[in-house]
Amino acid sequence: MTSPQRVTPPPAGLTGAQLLDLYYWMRLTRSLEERLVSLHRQGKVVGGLFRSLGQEGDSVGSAYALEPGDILSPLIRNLGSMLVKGATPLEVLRQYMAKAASPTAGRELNIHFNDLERGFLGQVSPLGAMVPVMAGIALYFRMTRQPRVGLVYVGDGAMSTGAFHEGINFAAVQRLPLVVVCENNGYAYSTPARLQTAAERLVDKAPGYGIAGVRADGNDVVATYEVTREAVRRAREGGGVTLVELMTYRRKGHAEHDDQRYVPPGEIEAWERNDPIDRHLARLRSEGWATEPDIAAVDARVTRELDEALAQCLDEPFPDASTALAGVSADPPAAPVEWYRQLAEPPSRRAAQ
Amino acid sequence: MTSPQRVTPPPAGLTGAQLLDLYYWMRLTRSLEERLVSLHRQGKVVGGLFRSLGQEGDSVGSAYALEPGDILSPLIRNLGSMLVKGATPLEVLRQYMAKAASPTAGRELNIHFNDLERGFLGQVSPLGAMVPVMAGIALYFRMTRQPRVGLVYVGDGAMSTGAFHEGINFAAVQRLPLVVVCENNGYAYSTPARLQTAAERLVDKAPGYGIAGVRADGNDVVATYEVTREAVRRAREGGGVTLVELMTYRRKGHAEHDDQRYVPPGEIEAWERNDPIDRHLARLRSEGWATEPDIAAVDARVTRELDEALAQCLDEPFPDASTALAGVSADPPAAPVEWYRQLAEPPSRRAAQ
Amino acid sequence: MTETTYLEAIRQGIWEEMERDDRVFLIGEDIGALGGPFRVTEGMQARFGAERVIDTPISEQAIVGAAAGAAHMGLRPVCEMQFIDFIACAYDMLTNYVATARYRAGLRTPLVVRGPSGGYVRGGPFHSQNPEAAFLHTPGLKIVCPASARDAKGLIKAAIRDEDPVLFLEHKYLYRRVREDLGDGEEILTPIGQARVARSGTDLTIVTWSAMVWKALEAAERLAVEDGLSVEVLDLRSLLPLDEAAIVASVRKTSRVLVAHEDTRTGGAAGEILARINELAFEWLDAPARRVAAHDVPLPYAPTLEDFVLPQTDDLVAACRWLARY
Amino acid sequence: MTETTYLEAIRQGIWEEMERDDRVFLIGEDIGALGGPFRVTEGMQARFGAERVIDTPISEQAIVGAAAGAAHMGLRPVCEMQFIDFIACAYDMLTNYVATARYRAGLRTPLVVRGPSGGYVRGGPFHSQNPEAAFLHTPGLKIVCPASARDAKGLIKAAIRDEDPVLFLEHKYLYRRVREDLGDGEEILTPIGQARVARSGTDLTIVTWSAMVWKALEAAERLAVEDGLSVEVLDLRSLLPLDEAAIVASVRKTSRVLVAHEDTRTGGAAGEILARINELAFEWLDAPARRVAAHDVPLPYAPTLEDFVLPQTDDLVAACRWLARY
Ligand SMILES: Cc1ncc(C[n+]2csc(CCOP(=O)(O)OP(=O)(O)O)c2C)c(N)n1
Ligand SMILES: Cc1ncc(C[n+]2csc(CCOP(=O)(O)OP(=O)(O)O)c2C)c(N)n1
Ligand SMILES: [Mg+2]
Ligand SMILES: [Mg+2]
Repeated sequence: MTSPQRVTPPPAGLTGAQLLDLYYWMRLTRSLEERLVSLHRQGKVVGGLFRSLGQEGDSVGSAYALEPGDILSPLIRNLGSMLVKGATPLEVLRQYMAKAASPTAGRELNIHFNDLERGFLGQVSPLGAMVPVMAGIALYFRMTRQPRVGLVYVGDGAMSTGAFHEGINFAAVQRLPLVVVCENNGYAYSTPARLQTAAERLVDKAPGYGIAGVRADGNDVVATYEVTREAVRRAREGGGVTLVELMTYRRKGHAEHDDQRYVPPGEIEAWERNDPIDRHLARLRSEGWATEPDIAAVDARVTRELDEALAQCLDEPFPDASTALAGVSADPPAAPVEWYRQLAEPPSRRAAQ
Repeated sequence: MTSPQRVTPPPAGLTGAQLLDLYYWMRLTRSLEERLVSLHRQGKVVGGLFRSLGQEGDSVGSAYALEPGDILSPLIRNLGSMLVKGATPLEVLRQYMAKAASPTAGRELNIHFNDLERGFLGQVSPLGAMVPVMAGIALYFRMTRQPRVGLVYVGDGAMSTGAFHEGINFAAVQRLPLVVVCENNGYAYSTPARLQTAAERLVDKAPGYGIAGVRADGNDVVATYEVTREAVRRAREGGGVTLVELMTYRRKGHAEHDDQRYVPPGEIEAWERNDPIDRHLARLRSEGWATEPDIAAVDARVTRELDEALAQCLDEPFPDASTALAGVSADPPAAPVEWYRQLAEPPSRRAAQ
Repeated sequence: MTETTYLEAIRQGIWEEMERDDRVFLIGEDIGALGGPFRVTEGMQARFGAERVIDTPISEQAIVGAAAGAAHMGLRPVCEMQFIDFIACAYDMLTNYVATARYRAGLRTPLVVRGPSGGYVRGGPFHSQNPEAAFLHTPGLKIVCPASARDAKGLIKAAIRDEDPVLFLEHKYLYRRVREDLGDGEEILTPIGQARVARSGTDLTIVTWSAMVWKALEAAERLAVEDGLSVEVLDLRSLLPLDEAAIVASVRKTSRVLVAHEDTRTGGAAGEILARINELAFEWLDAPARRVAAHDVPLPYAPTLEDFVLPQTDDLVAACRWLARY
Repeated sequence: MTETTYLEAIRQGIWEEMERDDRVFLIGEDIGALGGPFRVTEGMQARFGAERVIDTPISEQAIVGAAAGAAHMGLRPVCEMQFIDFIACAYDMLTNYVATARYRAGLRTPLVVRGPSGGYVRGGPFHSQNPEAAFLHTPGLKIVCPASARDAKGLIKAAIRDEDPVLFLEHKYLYRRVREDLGDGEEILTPIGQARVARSGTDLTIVTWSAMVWKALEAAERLAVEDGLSVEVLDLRSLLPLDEAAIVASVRKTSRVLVAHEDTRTGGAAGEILARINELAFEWLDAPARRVAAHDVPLPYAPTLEDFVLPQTDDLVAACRWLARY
């Protein structure tokens, strides 16, 4: 609780307000997940729940480096990135609880939703698929001469997929304005990084694609912001693709049900001492970039916002079954394809004669 | 036509006989393709014809580095590798002409055939697919504690496929006895290497997989042999995967019908002056490793062998239509699935009553 | 009056759409300087530039995935599979990502995946496939398979203008073998989802599509001459959506139906069509609906084998006679 | 007398085959220390070692491709897809490489690709799929889809011993919901390609497989009690090969047939089955064969939507009544 006289100038060209902002987004992310955990325990979350505990720094710091107009595509654990890009806790709560009012009207899970205006494109489950897709969005930016940038997250595991390879290679050849952020959190479900690749570092893949590569401490939100911003600048200026490897750690299981039996003892505890929020808070305080009242105000704001969001949607209904069939394609179904479920008499020849 | 007194000791631990042997395989490859060209002109080749003119050195040199018991999987242009591993001109001629007596009984094309005893596994058309498959063969070698090695060829184009990435990465993680030979011949069909990757050199992908990488002059059959042999040794001794990039050039079109409209003028001519057979012959002569009679004898042998093979199969029949349906699976078809083509009356209820 | 080949018709259709709508672009392997192995995109890179005619690495997932991303943003990509067989490499991308995008996430994804399909050309197992059945249980996708030069042009243009993803199956056997006068001036635009009566008849219906339409027409002609049979040939033109109404109308008229396709019989698209006929026209059937299709094997290379495995006009004639006799 | 779950039955089957044949090994994502997300391979790495229970990178093409290479050499790989939906990523490898290997090149490729399939578990569009129809036109492949714990054990063992590639579809809804006494001692081995009469009846036949068998049995029971109808339930157990003889025999007996599956209706496997019924039992049909299947949409996540889109027992009951009334 030291409130020092000396105030060192904020790093990375950030203002004090922005540094506090970073804290807000990380706190919002963590607190939102904590709400989801209790909803999950109460059986209100329809499907699985995926935590980013301890990874809020890399999500928030990297997404914070984007400008309005830029578009990112998250992984399951980039809740923080979605929030920074404008997705609301209300939307996220509704998605997890499959509410009628959710962005996908109850059709898709968790953060699998999108708003290209705000700048996020929710992923699909098959890993790696979003890399080619985001390359296509970057291609659109380039073809239409817009100074916009795409950012796509991949995990240490997803980098083993063919889709990742094809997508990043195509983007590299085309020198597209794309940033590929590898969240190296040590595990893919139960699989440790050493069973995912024999490479020293995931960023060592960059030269093989002829692109820039950089690695940073993903639990340092400012460092994450800094390297990502540099990659975003390069992309925007026509310098092509950068592979950004952010070192972090998945402190919770792959999903809520995962007991992490495969994690060596002590490993999680070690990383608890390297918590991105604690670290950022400590700096805010020690460097005098924020006062206790500032911080308390953020905490209060987060609590209030989540209380409001939850109150608003908790008792909302599931979508009505009658909404299940619409919107598979732009034009209405050609034939009355559903007669076979209804029990109308089938067309009768006798009748016809 | 100098026949010097001085004889320098043969390189790469090869004997003079082996150096002549390398010439034999390259010459056999080229002459066999020349026979295929005229057969193609006569309409005797049923499908397309793919040349390796100017690439005989990398195929022969790399395959020559393998031991009996090792298994390779070729690309469309690795005719030379197949021959070194024991595929016969007779088999190849029959394959191209779809003869009943061909190794696949007329079911598959060109060098898409295999003999795991002799040590070659013909590829399928979808590029990259053989990399995971050969990783599986290397996995078998390792699991059964056999000191055998797998070698798989990929083109500069095929390296862009997801299958390549997934296969080489899996092999690298498992440290399997696999050598991946990238034949960089400058083109994938009409696509130049610079549109295939932004990397300086394809071998730069090796660190990203945590494997050894080496690059050599593919038109120098001895250098090719040397680097491949080293990679094979590493694999056999448990050192894992090596990516070998062999620099060469595809002097003919992708297939016989390709007019190479996309090739810059002068490029082909430049590479004609870098012909692997001419270069090897010149060295054989200048270093005194082979005499004119030796060389003449090889040429005569090649001509004789091809004459014999062609004479034997030229007039052989296509497979009989009655052979078309057998062997889809080990056990015979469950139901008489072919009644619908025959015109027997269908089972009749009236009759049954 | 000049005749236009099926291939040239597709080329013209793409060209016209490129001219009228600068959101349209092409992406694929060797489609630029080469113009593709069959020259479908011949001259397009010279005319429209390398940014609208993009040569990619050998990466089908990247081609389809990047097209999807660009389509979300409002462009209209046309992807070429060098041979349609290789769409297998982008199966996940097309079925799971592209086809579901509108339903699950409200994303517009207007794109075309086109390429040469089909056999009778000694292409062997990996250059002869008819993949339609693999995509038939893919809500959100359209599957178009023209038989005539006119439809090839009218349907590729409609596919490019469609608001949803379209798998456009060109038959390589037809590329240079069928041609017709496409008139001049008036624009050809063929709505997707409407079958075409290629020959009308009263005794029997052959339901088919793509190259098989021509064999059906041959068979119908022979049956008319030799058996005095009046055979209707229905060219579906698209499988998704399936013109159920046209099928049912024809079957109710003739009461005898044969569904013919080039793909293997088991699991082929005829199954779905026979199911619909059974559901919607059961009482009209005077004989079991029959299928003529390829034998259940990968397509072999040798002419003797390929010709036996693939359905031929004789097979259609024989099956029709069987139905007529029934 | 202990009861064994469907999941435990599969686990036991794999375990027994691992014990009796050291050529058998497992390869997949997170199957080692974790034992897979559903614990099907629980304890196997501890028992058989990391060399026979291989955790791979997230690389479905590599899993299936490497399995194929090992199988050519005489090993017997069992691949796990973490969810069967992701077989889409190895579609090319399984259909073009693996399934064709014996026919085109005489290569033996005995391998199993297994994984959790199916819905009713709020898994959303990418963790609920039933992919059988996508593989139905794949000569050389077998598709097995057990409904009971006994069959799950007997069929996984038969699949591992089979000389050819088998796609083994486990239904995740059944994993812990169905259980039965598998006796002790006597080995359970179920031949692939033989359907099972799950309930015999005389008025009407329901042809189905996997989880839908249980709904069909519920429906049959209700129809017996409430309508006095005698409904036969035929559990196909495998789709490739398809037990045509059993289907035809039952249809000829009852003359009314319903084919029910969980996959979408259009392009679903029922089409092939209706086609065979029409070809082989047309004259025996006293009513059009009917299908009950999922609606033609990607499977949505919300319970209300999923329950509506997927076929329920009520749908089967209603369709049977319709058939009986006909
Ligand atoms: C193609 C594919 N294969 C398998 C899965 C199942 N799966 C879901 S998440 C996951 C692990 C992902 O690990 P990583 O990419 O490191 O991301 P993280 O969970 O660590 O953020 C796996 C294997 C999938 N979603 N897609
Ligand atoms: C997955 C896939 N996509 C496309 C093709 C079509 N195709 C056949 S050969 C070829 C070019 C291959 O180039 P490269 O890998 O460099 O081998 P090279 O012909 O130069 O020896 C292409 C695109 C294919 N066979 N497989
Ligand atoms: Mg991870
Ligand atoms: Mg090449």
